Amino acid sequence: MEVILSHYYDIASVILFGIGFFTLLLHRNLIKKIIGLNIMDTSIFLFLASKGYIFGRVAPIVSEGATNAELYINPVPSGLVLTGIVVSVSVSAFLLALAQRLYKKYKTINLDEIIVLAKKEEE
Amino acid sequence: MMVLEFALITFLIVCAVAFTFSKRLLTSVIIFMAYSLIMSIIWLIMESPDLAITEAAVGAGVTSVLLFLALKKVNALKGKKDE
Amino acid sequence: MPFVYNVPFFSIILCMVGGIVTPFFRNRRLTQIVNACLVAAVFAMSLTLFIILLSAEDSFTYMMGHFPAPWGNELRAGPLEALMAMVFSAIMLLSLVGGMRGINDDIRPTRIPLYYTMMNFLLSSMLALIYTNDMFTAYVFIEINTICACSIVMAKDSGMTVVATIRYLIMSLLGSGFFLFGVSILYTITGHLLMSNVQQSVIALAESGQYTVPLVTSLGLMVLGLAIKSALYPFHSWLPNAHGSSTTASSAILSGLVLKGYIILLVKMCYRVFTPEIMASLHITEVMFVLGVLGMIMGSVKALRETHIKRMIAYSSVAQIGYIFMGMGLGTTVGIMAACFHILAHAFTKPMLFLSANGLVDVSGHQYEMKALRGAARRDILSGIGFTVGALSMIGIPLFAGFAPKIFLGIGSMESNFHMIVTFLALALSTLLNALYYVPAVVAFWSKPKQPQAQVQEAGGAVLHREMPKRSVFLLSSIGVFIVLNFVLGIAYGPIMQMITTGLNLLG
Amino acid sequence: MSNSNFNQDKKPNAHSKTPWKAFAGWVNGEYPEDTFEKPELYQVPEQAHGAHHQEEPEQPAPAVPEQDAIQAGQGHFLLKEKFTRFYKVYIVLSVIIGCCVVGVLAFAVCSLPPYGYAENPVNNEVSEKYLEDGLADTGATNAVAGMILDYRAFDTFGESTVLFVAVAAVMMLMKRSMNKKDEEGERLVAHETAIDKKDQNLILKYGAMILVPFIILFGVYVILNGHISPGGGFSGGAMIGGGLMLYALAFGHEKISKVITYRAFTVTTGCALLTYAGCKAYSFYTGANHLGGDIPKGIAGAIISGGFILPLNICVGITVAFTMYGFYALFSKGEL
Repeated sequence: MEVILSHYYDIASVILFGIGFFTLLLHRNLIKKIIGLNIMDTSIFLFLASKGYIFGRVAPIVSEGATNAELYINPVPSGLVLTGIVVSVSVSAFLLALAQRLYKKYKTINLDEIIVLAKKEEE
Repeated sequence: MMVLEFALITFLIVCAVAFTFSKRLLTSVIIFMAYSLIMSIIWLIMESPDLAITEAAVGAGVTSVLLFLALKKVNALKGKKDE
Repeated sequence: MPFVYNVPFFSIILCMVGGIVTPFFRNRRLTQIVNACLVAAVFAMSLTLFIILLSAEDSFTYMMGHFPAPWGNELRAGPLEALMAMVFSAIMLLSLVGGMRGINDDIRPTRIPLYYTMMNFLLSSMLALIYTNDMFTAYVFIEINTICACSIVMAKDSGMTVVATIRYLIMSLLGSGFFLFGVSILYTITGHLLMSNVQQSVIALAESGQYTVPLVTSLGLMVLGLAIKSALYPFHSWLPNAHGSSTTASSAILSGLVLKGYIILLVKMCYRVFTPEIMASLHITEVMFVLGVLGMIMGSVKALRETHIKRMIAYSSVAQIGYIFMGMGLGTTVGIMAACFHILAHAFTKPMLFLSANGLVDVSGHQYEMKALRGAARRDILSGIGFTVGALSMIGIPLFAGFAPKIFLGIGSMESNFHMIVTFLALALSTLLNALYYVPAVVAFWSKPKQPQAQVQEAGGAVLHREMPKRSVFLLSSIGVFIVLNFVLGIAYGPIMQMITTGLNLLG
Repeated sequence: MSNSNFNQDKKPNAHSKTPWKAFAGWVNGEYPEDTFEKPELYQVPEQAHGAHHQEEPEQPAPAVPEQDAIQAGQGHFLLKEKFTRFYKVYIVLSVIIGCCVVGVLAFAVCSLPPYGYAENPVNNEVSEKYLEDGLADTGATNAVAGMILDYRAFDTFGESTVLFVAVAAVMMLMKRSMNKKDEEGERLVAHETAIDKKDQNLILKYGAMILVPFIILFGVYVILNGHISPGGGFSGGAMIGGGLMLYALAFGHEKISKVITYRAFTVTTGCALLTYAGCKAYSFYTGANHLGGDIPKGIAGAIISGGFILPLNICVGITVAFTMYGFYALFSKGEL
């Protein structure tokens, strides 16, 4: 119990990671897979961002004369997550474009059907 | 504060589970928007305003618009069920 | 600081600028020339750096910005990195030149500038993966690498390639997700992202026994992510389609280079973040060894059952990746040296196989099935020779590039009895299986077309002779260079091994 | 496929309402049965839908030629014939693997340092230096902006490149070719344009008219203040991109695509990235070779301060805004 209380963000992000992971593996619908991937990514960002927080400190907007590190939270995870968010949005745009392209060709967004149709087409 | 955080985390997980079980793609995308907004509030609580702004603009804004456009292109906006 | 130390930075930024500028061009020819010049320039710079570093037995870190070690980004270069950068740019140049006709035929003209953009970014990201000294930079460039690799698969716009691309992309993103999670956990317990600082913390943690579980998990996640991306056996399902259906230059580069970029990052992590001893004490090497052995055998078994020539070569890549992971899994320096040598050998052989397969397919009416390719080598002799050399090298015949790594794998496994027995059995079995699918293919290519098939041939033959494409000078010359390089690697393995040893010693 | 199997299993025994199923039903907008007076009236179409579940959802006429619909049906058929057993194995395997991964992860994160303590290994000399010397080193009040655009600028450059690469990849995929006539696509676009013209969506238009200037203005504000307040190039750029999207949605593409043509798009994005690369190359080169090359930091807290951070934020903002709009345009009509 104590462990859960001191690690609640970690556990939440692992649960979200699991949900995203299962969606990615088990759903055959491409759009769902893509949203699942996004959830997986955001869960990792939640995990990483929670590492920067320190109780009772404020956002790292350093005002003049108060450059004491004791006052602010850790800025590093925020910066890393910022990078990650942009990476994740560009990747999902690419995936969505691929899904649309496949729909245009095969009229379905179920990955299994698409694979079967593509194999049939090749023969 | 901790109660609020727990409530938000619960909501986050509920959103994720609801997304997995939703049969309409449109519902899934709207749930995903809600998920992103909750995430941005959580980051605000964690004192990372940069992240909160970015997630609200990118996650709930741009990604969702792109998802809606994709749904329109794959004809998933009409009808009752998609899968 | 000597001026030559700027080479890693220059080569990365040059490729990136090239990638940004390329979409401006409207002329296809100009794009190709500019791209070839860029890659050649990177090759020349890396060669210079390599010679200087090797002769001085020197390595250095390069500050990206005004801030030293734990605060800013850093690049790091030593002889091994310079060697890899040199080989990568050389192979990219040869594959692009050799596959040029394929690119012009398969890809729509409006897409070609974008294709070369992707190639530039691909090279820059691989160089960044080779040179980086920072875990998070590695993650960002892994993502660039993923997107570029997927784009060059889908450049040839058929249904199969788009399907292959989306499967490849989903698996790769799963891999990068794992990698990022691993990096996050590692950052949480060490507080650093720069490899050298992380290493200090990791050694301290391993000594004090603190945070062992997170340490194992993060290492496992990172290895898992990179293994998915480099198609280690149980995670290989995306590879055959992606490599088998794309255009020749893409297949060559994907098989020869992209898979290796991740493995080099893994080798670098193995030395610069964790030490080999810590890797062994956390039992990650055992897993890599087992999966590597499985991959060696299963990849070959799958390739045996394949009749589509490009997919057969792609499955053979799975087996070769198994060799590399097995070498790393041995946990000895010799094993890792053999793995590095096998990276080179495979990088020199696999693009050649793809290019010559393309040459053979071109003279057989664009058919990929083995039956249709019977006698193809007689119609295009140099491609036939290229395929034969590549096949012999993959089997591991002496004098060819693939021979030396097997010897060294054997030597590397001698430290423990269990490893030795398994390695020797696996090597023997894998060689046998390789021979079982490569030798019949080579024999079929060189034998005369069968008499009963004459009618078929005649029907197709009329088309064949009419459409017999002009021999592409580019294709021939690049296959020729590959053959020569293969022999160089196979005969002069002693000095090359020496170079790798120097590089690995300096890496630690 | 797997999911539809699960759903079918669930359908018949929907009467036994566990909270879980009630929740799943609520997500999908199914009403609890007892609220209806005549359940069978509602049940019948529901079951019929469940049975014909595998049919394609209703398609608008121009999008689907008949042949393709048949083809899609065949896909279902083949799938059933060949792959059922394989997918059962696949599902079981992936559930096992997934459970293992999640379990190991949960176990591992529980032994990490606890949340929110200053003694954690994360809060070491690195973050201290960013906070204490950040103002003097970079001139940026916002320590995050100073960190990502000055200390760790190489990562951020890579990140902008990811956006550019992604938009290039989408362009490669979606851009309709000039030579080969893409009749279906053109017909679709023409169809949509006709709908847009006919459809006088007044609320959207007036709403957009009021909102778009403010959205874009706020985006510009966020970009320009990126070094002294939260935000920066990425968030501001995404906002401007969102504003452009809203404008294009409300007023159609014609007006906006006169300004943002393909050429203008590539040149602007490319030039912004090249400026970025130039600035960063200068500072990397001078930094690594110890050539000095400091540029004045200005007064902390003023708009013109922070050395390269302001121009870099502007470059990033332009790239992101154009990229986001580019995704939108390529998605909705296949060209810029």
